[in-house]
Amino acid sequence: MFEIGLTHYLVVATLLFVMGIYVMMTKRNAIGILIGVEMVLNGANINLVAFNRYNGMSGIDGQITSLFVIVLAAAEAALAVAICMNFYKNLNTVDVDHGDTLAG
Amino acid sequence: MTQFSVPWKQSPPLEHRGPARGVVALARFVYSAAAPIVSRFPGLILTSAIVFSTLAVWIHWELFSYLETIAASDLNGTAKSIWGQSLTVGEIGAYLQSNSVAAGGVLKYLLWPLQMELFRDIVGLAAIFQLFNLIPVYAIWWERKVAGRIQSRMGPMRVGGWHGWAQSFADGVKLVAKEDLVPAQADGMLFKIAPYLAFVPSLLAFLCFPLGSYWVFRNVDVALIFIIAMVGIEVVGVIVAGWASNNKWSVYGAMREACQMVSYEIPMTTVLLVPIMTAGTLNMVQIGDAQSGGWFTWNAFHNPFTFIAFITYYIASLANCKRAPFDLPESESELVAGFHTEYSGFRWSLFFFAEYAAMFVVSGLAVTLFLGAWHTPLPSTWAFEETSLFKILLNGILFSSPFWFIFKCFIFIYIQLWIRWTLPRIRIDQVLYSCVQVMFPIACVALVGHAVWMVLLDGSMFSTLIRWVLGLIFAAVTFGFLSVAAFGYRNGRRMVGYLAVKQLPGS
Amino acid sequence: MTLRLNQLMVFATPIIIATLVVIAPVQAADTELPQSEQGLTLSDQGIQKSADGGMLEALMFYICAAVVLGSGLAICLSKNIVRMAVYLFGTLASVALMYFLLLANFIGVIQLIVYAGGTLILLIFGVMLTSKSPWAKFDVKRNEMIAAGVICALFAGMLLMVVVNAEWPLETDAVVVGSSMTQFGSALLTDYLVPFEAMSVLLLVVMIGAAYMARQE
Amino acid sequence: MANTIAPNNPAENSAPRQADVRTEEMLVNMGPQHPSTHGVLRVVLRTDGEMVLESVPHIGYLHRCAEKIGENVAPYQYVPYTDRMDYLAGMNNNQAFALAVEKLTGLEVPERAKYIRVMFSELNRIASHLVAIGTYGLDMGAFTPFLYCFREREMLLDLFESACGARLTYSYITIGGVTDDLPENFVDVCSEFLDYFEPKIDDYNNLLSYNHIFVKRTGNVGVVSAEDAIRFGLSGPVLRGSGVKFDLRKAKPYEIYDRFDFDVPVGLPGGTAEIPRGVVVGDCWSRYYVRVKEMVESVKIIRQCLRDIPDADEKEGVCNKKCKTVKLPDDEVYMEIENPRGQLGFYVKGDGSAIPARVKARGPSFCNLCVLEYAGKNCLLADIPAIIGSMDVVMGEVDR
Repeated sequence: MFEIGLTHYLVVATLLFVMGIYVMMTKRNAIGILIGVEMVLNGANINLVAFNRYNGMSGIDGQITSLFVIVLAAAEAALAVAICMNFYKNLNTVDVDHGDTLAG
Repeated sequence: MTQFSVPWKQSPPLEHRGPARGVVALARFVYSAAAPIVSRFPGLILTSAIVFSTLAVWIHWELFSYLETIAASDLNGTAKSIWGQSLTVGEIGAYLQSNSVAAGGVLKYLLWPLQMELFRDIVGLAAIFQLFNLIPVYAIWWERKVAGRIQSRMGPMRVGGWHGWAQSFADGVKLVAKEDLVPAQADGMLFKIAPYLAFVPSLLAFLCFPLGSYWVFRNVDVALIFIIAMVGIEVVGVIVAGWASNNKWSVYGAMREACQMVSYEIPMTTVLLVPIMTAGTLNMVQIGDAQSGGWFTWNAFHNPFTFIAFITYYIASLANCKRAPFDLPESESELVAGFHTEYSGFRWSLFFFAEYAAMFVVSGLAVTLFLGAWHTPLPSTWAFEETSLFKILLNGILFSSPFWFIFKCFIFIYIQLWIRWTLPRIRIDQVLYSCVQVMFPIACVALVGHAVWMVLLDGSMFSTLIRWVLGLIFAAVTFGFLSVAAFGYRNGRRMVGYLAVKQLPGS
Repeated sequence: MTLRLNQLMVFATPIIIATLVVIAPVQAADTELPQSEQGLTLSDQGIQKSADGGMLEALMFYICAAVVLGSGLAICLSKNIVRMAVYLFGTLASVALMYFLLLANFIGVIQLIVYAGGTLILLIFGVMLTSKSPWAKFDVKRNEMIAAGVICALFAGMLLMVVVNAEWPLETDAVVVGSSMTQFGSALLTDYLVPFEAMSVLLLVVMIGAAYMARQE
Repeated sequence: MANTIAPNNPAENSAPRQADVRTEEMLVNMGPQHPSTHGVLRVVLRTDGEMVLESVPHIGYLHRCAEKIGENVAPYQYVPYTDRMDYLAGMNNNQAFALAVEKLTGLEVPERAKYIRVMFSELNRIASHLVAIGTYGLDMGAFTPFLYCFREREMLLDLFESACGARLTYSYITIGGVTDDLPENFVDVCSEFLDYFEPKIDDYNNLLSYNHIFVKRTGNVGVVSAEDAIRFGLSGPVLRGSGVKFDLRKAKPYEIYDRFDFDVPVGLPGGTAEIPRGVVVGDCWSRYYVRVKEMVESVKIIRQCLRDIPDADEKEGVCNKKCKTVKLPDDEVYMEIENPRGQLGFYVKGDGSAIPARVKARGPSFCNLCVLEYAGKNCLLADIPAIIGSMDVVMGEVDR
C-alpha cells in the first residue's frame, strides 16, 4: 500500500486517459473536446514518464518522448483554438454538431 | 454646549464575537504597546535591527561554512542546502566547540530539533511564508512613501508614529475585517477560488528561490524554469477572477492580462536563455555562484548582448508582473479596477500579495541572473581568511550575504515604483506592438549574438576589454543616478511648498 | 462586518494544502543526481526510505492521484466550459507534481510552463472569444452520456486488467534515472536530433497556420 | 451592470479600424460611476473586443434646474447659482452672468473692478486648466502630474480665498463690479506666484506633454477637423485645438480685453521643435497643449493687469452701488464670454421687474460633449478616456 510502484501510476494514467475519451465523446463544445484531447495526452505522458522511472535502463528516452508530446500538444492546442475561432466566425457557434455543412 | 446629532439612526458600535474578540484585543494590545516605543525610539530600533541582522549574518556564516565542509567531504562533492542535509546535534555542537565559541552549549541545546528533517522543513517553510508576507507588506508601505516623495507629499504618516510604519498592518486588519462580498450574478465557485490560483503560485516561486549560496529551501536543478512557470501560472487566477466576476470591465481586464502575459513571456524567456548559456545550468545557485568574481564578472557585463538582454528582461518583467506602464489589466482610469473590480476584503488583498510578491520574484531573477546574485561588487577572492569573529562577520557583510540580495532586489523594486509613478500607461495595441515587433527581435538578436560571442570571442582580450567598458559604463550610470538623487534630495525640500507655506494675507 | 476567524481558516486551508502538496514532491526530487551512468539506488542518494518508509511519498502520490482523478471526473460531469478549463488546471498541475514524484523534474516544470501557463490560457482565451455569454451551455443528451459511459467503462476495465495483471519487466530495486539538464541537452542534439528538428519545423508551421486561420478576411 | 449582449448585425457596423478577430459585440456602460468620466457622465459603448464601434453619451444625472431658479430670484441673488454650474471656473461664470445683466441694465462698472475681474477670470482660467491637465494625466495613467497641478492650484485657491473668502464657489464677480476690494499686498503676492508658476509650465511639458508614451497615447487620437469642429459648434480649447483661431477675447473683446496684448494658441501639426512628431491638428494632444499654452497667455494678461491696475478709489469703490436694487427693463440680451472650456453665454430677458423673466445659459461643455459620439467611433477602449479627458467637460455645467 505504501510502496508506490509502476502499477499505481499506470492505473492513474489509464483512468485519466479514459476520462479524456469520455469528455471527447460527450462534449459538444469544440473547446470541450480539446480539453478531452489534452487529458488523453496527459494520461499517455504519465505512462511514458512512469516507465522511464521504473524501467528506464538508466536512460531518459521516456522523458524525451513525453517532452515531444507536450510540445505537440501545445502546437495542437494553438491550431485547434484557431480552428475553433474560424468555426465560430463562420457558424456563430462552437457546437460541433453544426459543423456539417462542408462549406466555408 | 449642545451636541450636534445626526438625524438618522446611528449604527451600533462594532462588536466582535467568539475568537475574533480575542484577536482584536490582542491586536489592540500589541499596537498600543508597540506604537509608543517605536514612535519614540526609531533610531534605537533601527540600530538594533542592524545589529541583530549582522548577528544573523554571523550565525548563518558559521553554520553554513560548516555545512560546506560536510558537503566537500560528501560523495558527490556537490553543494546542498541546509534543509536537505542530514545534520546531527553532535556535529553542530562539535564544530561550535572546536571553534571555541562560548555559547556552544546553549546553541547545541537550542538547535537539537534541527536534526529532524520534517522540523527543518517546517521551520524553513514558515520562514519562506513570513518572507512572502513581509515583502508585500513593506513593499506596499514603501511604495506609498516613494509615491508620496515623488509627488511632493509625505505619504502615510499617522499609523504607528514613525512615518506611518504600521500603515500596511492597519490596512491588513481593515481588509480582513471587511465584508466578503460575492456578487449575486457571479460564478461563486470560480470567484472564490480565483484569488488562490493567483496567490499560491507566487508563494510557491519562493520555494526554489535562493537568497544566498546556502539560503535556499529546495535547491532544485530546474529552479529557474520552475520560477518562470510559477510567475506564468499566476495569470490563470487573474483570468478566472475576471471571468467569474460577471462584470464586463473585469472581463476586459482578464482578456488584457491573458494577451499581455502570453506575449511577454516569449521575449522574457528568450532573454533568460542568455545567462543560462553563460552559466551552463538551470540551477539558480550555480548561476549565482558563477558570478562571484567581482562586479565585472556579473552576467550583465559579459558582452553587449547580455547587457541588451538584461534591459530587455527588465522591461518584459514589468509587463509580466503587470506594473506600470504595463498595468493594463487593472488600469483604474479605463477599466475601473480591471480584473479585481468586484473583489473586496481578504480576497482582494490576496491579489495584492500576489502582485507584490511577483515584483520581488522578477527583481530577484534579474539580480540572480544578471547582476551578481548575492555577491557584492568585490570579488570573493578578496575575502578574509576566517581567523577571527570580526573577519567572519566582515566577510558576511562585504562579500556574500542574503542582505545583499534583498538590497539589490529592492533597488529594482524601487525602479519599478519610480517608473510607475512617473510614466503614463500605454495602450493595448502599443503593448503588443512593442512585444512582437520590438522586444522579441531584440531578444533574438541578443540570444544569437551572445551565442556567437561565446563561440568566437569568449576569453579573448577583446572580450575582457568590452567587459570592463560595460562595467564602467554601468558604474558611471549608477554613480550619476545616485548623485542626481542626492542633489534632488538636498534641493528638493526647499523647492517644495515654496509659496504654499508662505503666510498669505487674509488666510 | 465582524471579523470572522472561522472564515479566515477557510481561507488559509487551501493555501496550506497546496503548499504541502508541492513540498514533498519537490523534496523527493531535490537531490542533485550524478551524471554518471552507474545507476545508483535510491538509498545511496539520500532519498531515505528508511526514516518514514516512503510514507510521505505515498501520501503525496495519493493526494496527486486524487486531485488528478477528481478534477478529471469534474471535467466529465461539468457542463460549464470555463469551469472545465479550471478543473483541467487542477489535472495539469497535479500531473506535474506526479512528474516531480517520478524524479522527472524537467518534464514537470515544462508541463507547468507549457501546459498550465500556455496551453490552458490559450484554451480559456478561446472560450472567452467564442462563447455567447459567460455561462454558455450545450446540453448533452442523456442516452448519449450513458452510451459513452458504458463504452468508456468497458474500455477502462479492459485497460486496467491489462495494467494490473501484466508482468512488467521491472527491476526489483528501482533504478534512479538521472534527469540532469546536461543529459537532456546532449540527448536532444545527438540521438534525438531529427525529431527535435522536425518538432521545431512543426512549431513554425503551426505558428503560421494558426495566424493564417485566425486572421480577418 | 446590465448583462445585455448587442444583437449581432454586421451590416450595421462601419468597418473597424483594426480588428484581427471578430468577436461578440458587447454593450458596455461607462459611467455614471466611472473613474475617468469626470463626474456623472454616462457613455454607452458598443464594443467588439477592445474596439469601440460606437459611443453614445447620456447626460442628465446632475440636473439641478439652475435656469429655472434664475426666473425666481433677483440677478444679484442668482450669481451664486452660476458658480455651481462650472464649479471649476466659478469666476468666469459669475463674470458672464454679471456682464449679461450689466449689458441689459446699462450698469456702470468701476475701472478698478474691471481690472480685478479680468485678473481673476484669468487666474481662474489657470486654475481650471491645471485641473484639466492634471486629470488628463490621470486618465492616461500618470498620477504624479495631477498632484503637481493641484499643488499649484492650491496656491491659486489661497489667492482667491484671500480676496473673497471662498475657495471654490466664489460669487466674487457680481453685478456691477466685485464684492470686495483686493487685500493690501495682493499685487505683490500675485506677481510672486506668477514668477513661481511660469517655470512650472515647462515642468509640466517635460513631465507630461513631451512624454513619449503620452504623445503616443494622445497623438492622432480623436481627431476633429476644423470644418467638423465648426459644424459641431465647438468652442474654447477644443475648437482651437482643431486649428481654428477663434477666441472671443480677441474676436469680440468684452470687458477690457482689448487693452491687453496676448496670443491665441491653436493646434499645430507635429514634427517641429515644439510639437512632437505623431501629432496632427485636432487630436487629443493638440487640445491638451492648447490649454498649456493658454496658461502662458493668461500669465501674460495677469502681469499686464497687475501693472496697469488703478489704485483704489474710496469714493467709487469696486462695485456699483445700485447693483442690488436694479430693475431689469423689458428687453432681452445675450452675452458671451470665453470660459476656460469655451463660449459661455447667458441669455437674460427682463420684464420691468427686479426678477428676470427668463435666464438661459449656453454651456461650452454641453456643446463640446456632442462631438464625443463623432470622435469616439472605431477607436480603442483606452482612447475613450483620452477623448473625454481632452474635451474637459464639467458635468455640473452640462446638466445645469
